[in-house]
Amino acid sequence: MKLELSPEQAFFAGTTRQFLDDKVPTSLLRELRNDPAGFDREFWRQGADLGWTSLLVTEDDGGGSVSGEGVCDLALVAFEFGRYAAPGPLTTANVVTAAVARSGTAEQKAGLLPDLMSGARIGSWAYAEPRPFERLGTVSLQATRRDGRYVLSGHKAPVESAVEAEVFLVTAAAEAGGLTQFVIPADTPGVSVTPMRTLDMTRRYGHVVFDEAAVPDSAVLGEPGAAGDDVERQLQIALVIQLAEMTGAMDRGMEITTEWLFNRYSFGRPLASYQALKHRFADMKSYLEAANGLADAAAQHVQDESARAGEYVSAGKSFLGEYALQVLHECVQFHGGIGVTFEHDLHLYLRRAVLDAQLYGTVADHRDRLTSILESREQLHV
Amino acid sequence: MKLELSPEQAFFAGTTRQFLDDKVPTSLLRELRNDPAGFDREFWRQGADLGWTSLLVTEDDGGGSVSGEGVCDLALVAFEFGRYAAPGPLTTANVVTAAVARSGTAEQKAGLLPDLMSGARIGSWAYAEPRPFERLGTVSLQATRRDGRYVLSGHKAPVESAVEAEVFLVTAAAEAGGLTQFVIPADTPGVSVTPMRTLDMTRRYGHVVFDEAAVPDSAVLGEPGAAGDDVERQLQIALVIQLAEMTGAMDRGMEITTEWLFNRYSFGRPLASYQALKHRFADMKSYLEAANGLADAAAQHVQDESARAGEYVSAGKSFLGEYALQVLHECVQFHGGIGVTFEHDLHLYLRRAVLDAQLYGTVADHRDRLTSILESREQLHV
Amino acid sequence: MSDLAQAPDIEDLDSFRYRLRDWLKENMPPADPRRAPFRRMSDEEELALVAYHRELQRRLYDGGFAGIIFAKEYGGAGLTPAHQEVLNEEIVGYEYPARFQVPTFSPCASVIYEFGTDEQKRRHIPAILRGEEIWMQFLSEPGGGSDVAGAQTTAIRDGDEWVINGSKIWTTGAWWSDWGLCLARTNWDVPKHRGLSVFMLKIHQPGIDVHRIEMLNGSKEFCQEFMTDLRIPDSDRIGEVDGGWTVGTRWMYHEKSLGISHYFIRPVGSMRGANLGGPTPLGVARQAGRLDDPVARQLVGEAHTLQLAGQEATARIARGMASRKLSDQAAGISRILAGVLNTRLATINYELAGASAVAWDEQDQPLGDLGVEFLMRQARQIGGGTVEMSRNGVSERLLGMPRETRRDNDVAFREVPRSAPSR
Amino acid sequence: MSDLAQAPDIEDLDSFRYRLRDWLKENMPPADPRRAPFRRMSDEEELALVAYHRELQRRLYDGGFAGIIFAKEYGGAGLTPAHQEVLNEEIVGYEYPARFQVPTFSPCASVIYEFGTDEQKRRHIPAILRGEEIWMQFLSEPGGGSDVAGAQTTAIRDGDEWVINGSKIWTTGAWWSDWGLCLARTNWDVPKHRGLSVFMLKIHQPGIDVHRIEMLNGSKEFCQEFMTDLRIPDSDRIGEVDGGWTVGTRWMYHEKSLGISHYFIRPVGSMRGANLGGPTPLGVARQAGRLDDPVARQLVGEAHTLQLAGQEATARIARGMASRKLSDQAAGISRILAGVLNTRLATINYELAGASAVAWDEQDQPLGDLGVEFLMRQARQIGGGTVEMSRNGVSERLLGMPRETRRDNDVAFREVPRSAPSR
Repeated sequence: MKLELSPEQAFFAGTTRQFLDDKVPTSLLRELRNDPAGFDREFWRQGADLGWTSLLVTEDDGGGSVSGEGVCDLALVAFEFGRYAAPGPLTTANVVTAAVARSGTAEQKAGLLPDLMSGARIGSWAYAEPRPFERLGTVSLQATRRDGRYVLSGHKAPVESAVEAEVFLVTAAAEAGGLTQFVIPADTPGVSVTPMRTLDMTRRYGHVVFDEAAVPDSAVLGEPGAAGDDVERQLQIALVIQLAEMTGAMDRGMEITTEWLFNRYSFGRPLASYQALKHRFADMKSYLEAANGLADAAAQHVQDESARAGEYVSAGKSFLGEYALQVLHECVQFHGGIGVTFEHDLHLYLRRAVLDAQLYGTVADHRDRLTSILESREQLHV
Repeated sequence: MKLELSPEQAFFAGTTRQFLDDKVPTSLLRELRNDPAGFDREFWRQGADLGWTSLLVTEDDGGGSVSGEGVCDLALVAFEFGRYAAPGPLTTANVVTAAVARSGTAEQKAGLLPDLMSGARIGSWAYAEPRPFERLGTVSLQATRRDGRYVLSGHKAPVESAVEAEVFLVTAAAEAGGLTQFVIPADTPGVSVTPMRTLDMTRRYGHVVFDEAAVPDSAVLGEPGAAGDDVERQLQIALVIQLAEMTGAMDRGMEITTEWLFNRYSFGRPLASYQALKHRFADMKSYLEAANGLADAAAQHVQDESARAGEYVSAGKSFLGEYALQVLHECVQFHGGIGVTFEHDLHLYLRRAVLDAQLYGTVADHRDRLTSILESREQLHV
Repeated sequence: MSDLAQAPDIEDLDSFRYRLRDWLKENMPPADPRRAPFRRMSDEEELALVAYHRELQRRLYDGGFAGIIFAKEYGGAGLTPAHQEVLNEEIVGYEYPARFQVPTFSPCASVIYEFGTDEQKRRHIPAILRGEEIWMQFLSEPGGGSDVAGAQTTAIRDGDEWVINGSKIWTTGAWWSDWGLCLARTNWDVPKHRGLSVFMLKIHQPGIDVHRIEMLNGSKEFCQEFMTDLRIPDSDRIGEVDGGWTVGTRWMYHEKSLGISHYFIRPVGSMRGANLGGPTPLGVARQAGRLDDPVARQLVGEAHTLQLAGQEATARIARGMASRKLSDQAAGISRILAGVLNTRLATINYELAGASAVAWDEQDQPLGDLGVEFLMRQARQIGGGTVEMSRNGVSERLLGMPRETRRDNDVAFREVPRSAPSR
Repeated sequence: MSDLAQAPDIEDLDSFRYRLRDWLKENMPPADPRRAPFRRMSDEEELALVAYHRELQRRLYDGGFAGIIFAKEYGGAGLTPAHQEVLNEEIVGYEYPARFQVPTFSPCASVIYEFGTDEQKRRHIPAILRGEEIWMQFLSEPGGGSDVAGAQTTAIRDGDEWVINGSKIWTTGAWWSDWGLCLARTNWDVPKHRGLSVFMLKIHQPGIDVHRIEMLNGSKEFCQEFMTDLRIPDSDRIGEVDGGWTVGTRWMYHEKSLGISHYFIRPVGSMRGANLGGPTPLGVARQAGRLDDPVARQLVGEAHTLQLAGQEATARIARGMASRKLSDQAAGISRILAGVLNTRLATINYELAGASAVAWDEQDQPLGDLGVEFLMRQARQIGGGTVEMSRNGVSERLLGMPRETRRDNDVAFREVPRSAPSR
């Protein structure tokens, strides 16, 4: 998280922190593990009231950021989500809301934004696809034109909160190439959801099958066949949230472990006095600072819609997907046996970081993507 | 190196060690860096007298092992070569000698083995090829049948001691598929050698161009088009030598560093008393033991021509190519600035290990090859 | 000891081998290849398995093949380590009572065998060999970490009895076990190693509350025991009063030497560190549909490399220790490698599984399991003594580097700082 | 201090910026893009470059832009850190005297500026600002490792002079430099930090022998100096006799704070850890013909990740230190990351280069260079203070963990163990 926040941002982050502190103690997270939704709708609506779902929507459309930089503000919320391993579809809901706000028609905005921002309805992005189309950016779900409507056929998984969601933003391959996106009700005939299993305590995912699901033209979001830029933007927003969340999870894990190292004695000395642990902890602290630096820089580039936004989110994912997990595993190691029990809190943050690491592109996906980005940039400069 | 040697093996290894101790002090290695051959022929002949080049040849053919297990005996020599970063074409000379002994006609054996074993002539294996054919196992050099002879066209690099060698063992692609090998004089018309640069102090490499070099049928080693098994065997022997040599280099690096850690004081305490270093050193010691275990097991499997020989040499290379370098770099780190000076000995062993790591297949090559081996073994068992 | 194999009154190895081979064929069921070593079981399945293994142990006993190196007077076979090696070879391919070789036979039975009185040995060793007594180590304590000699569980003498209060943790399956070997503090006014004693205690009795610990992967194999005014007779004390660390030192030796011990059945090829017991990385890559992905192939090759490295290192160290070329402290190397390499293997499996490691369809449960095992990966560097303790041991005791400063050696245990001063 | 920028007698930043911008355009040559920061040079090339940079420094001085925050009475511009930041921004794209910003301006000139007498400052600061004096740190000693306060170079008082004997090492380019700032022991009978003094000495004079050290990659940038009965006047002592560690503490501070210092020119984007200064991993992959190899693409992506991570971490820490949100000790984090990440980058380049990293045709020299740099990779974790010292600093001074036991604090330096007892 940024070292310097404006007073408004500090207040906003503090409010979210206080709210999460009150509403989602770790004992509740443990209870929620068997909850089908993983979060309480009223909790989500209250979070929405704090602004969690309207930061990327302009004031004209009924939203509003705290600092004038909604993506950076959202990253503050995501950081706290990581620190609390908080429930709720922060990522996917914001992606859908931002997408509608960015490319929706006046009618779409009017019909969707109020409910999405208030939390009355939850939108989820149906983007990733199951094997063999699991590599980042692969879209095989087909949108075929038939009888004046679009017919959607294919699979999307994992889709966050797919069972809970009332609205899906579907990214599909257009017949003539390119991508087309649709915003559709989750109960559209031909669309069915099977819950998946997950290692997170509170996030839930579903496998959504589109079996010749027919949708009207009014469901198209943006230009048919030309949604590539929108999809990239959505991906960047999702990644900014992931990066901040993983950084928050690291931060909290380090905090718990710092306390442990100082208070815990072995052979009459605090663990914090053992040089082997001190040195490893110094490295962990260094990685945490790098994570903060990268996550903040990525948020800023995405906020600015800079030419390097795609590069930064991928570098961030490539870094955090490796180092956040390494640092959190080290935190576990420093705790010994107690660190791998269900009763201890550490795994809550580890789960969240591991979850984020594998979704919206794995580390390997993003390293390959980074190389492509570098190649295309070089071609520009030649 | 094996923990238990027979008295004969112990004596043999001791003789080689004493010889290297006398003949190749590190001061000499430094002088040899500008020597075009990198080693002295007389030194090599004396080493040959100790048995370095005849261990893989049967007594009937004038050779002889120490223990009845020539590959294991050779690994003992290679281990000492690593410990002394010794000069001389141990790998390539043994590969050629063993290949001729294994598949040569009576005439080829009679014509070549005595000189190869005595060191009077040096044989080198022209196997690896330069980009874009650098991946392990790629053979693009063509052997074409023309006018009752074979015509060789293509590139081989790096070829060890290519300038010094009097004899080349050339691995070529046969016209009808498969591999054909040739043993030819280095001065065969159409064969030219350009010296390459290298980071080792004493090993030298050359780029050998075969420009329609015509060779007689009598130069064919083994069955034309059916040399695949011979080539695999040669590769395995080369790798056994590399593994033992890298293990020896690690062993010596650790030895130097152990002494340093005990004798060197910082803030009034020996470096060996700092837990951060102790822990890293314990890991290094563990990797050294694993390296010894893998290198020995690989030698035994190759000695036994076991079905798992290919698997073991590749696993050994995949392990040592990563961990030998990591351990030696840690040795450097523990030394601080002095460890990266030319004057210090550590880099001599590091150079040797780094050289071995990249030749006869990189770590990446061998990991891929291991996967193929596992796949084909699984198919056998299904 | 191996000379004994040549002694006239001891059966020669070949004869033993053939007799055993025939007996196994007749009496022991072939190994079930579907039985994954670390498969998650329901409580009912686990209890059934334990009962089955008690029965297998009883068969071995009845056949004269239980406790190969234990003396005949205590129900053993009275043979040599070499005979145990033969059994370890011949039993490959058969079911055997794997569930309680460790810690029942070692460290527990071996400690009783070394330090117990004749009466104590007659009471427990034959019962153990018949499969009637399954033992646990009451050793680690909550808050004790790696410092087992810092036990705070306290035993106070009351006539012919001892009254024990305290808590032990990380006992595997105490809920279905019978007896515990317990290290307790009998004197707080002397330095820590000089105030300990060792006791044998029945686990299921008033005064002991057994609590099952849930691990983050859902496993409940470990237990914690709370002892409250537990009374046991002085006749269940092993070794001298306050001399428990003499026992404890050997106890620790047995625990670290499981890889070369002859007190129990260790089928050839089953050594610690040899493999994860889970799916092969090649199998994972196939299930994840990534066998054609060069990046995945690198991971598969690396994983196989590490498996062979762990296996060959462990074998080398076991050979070296057995032949005395390596000191017993070399066991720490195997432990470090098992921890470090298996941690990396768990990571590779997680990477191969991709998104299915974190959110999966029902039919991809094996990939999802890999995600959960990744969460648990550090258990490989914690369980059975942390790698950090092994790194201390290897650097200090094997390589002779100066020992860490300890603040607990020369003061009464009562005075040793045990947590941060309250602020 | 930044308030000064508003003071009436100090030029405002915008005015300064435009005046500087115009002046640079007129007077300084544009940066040569082919000039790789770490390119190997012949001695002749190096001497020519140093002469060129002395000339560039003189131009800055003549233009009134040398020593921005040094007082006017010592030849400086008498401006503020904010003005230096402006210069750091505006000078991007121009040649500048990069060769001796560090250590001449900091730590050397900044130490002289803080601790020198008026006379000492008048003698050296203007000469430094004119490019006439290039300074080196005579700090590290052979055998001294990370413990600079353990200096054994000895200065003995002889009337108005000091007689210096000993050896210093790791001075960059002492063979073409003019002066050295030297930490020496003036008292062996007090604890180590209380018997040091600091001296200024001309490098090229009788009594000093400068020896160039060959690194394993062939570089001879570092030197070692042997001082034998070197006599210097007491007027060249900086700070109190035996009070050298007071000076030394600030000296170390300046050395660790190079990333945020305003004593010298640090063009924006040139921060330590930002990049290797060598070929990009993408370029290496292309030269090695491996851009289509998915395994190589992973390495390229990883390398770029680490470069950005180092860059953003360094920038964050510099911002945090400048705004006092982070303590000065956070500089250790940048140093750890620069070491660890650059080591990995060197490894990636080596892996991308494949066999050509170890045996190469002449036209593949760039790939061969990567092999040699791989041999040198630990230099990134050693030079400028080892990462181990930074890990101590970060854990102890930034995070407040207990300090390592030292055996040299409370005894006469003479009594401190300096090597293993002879056997």
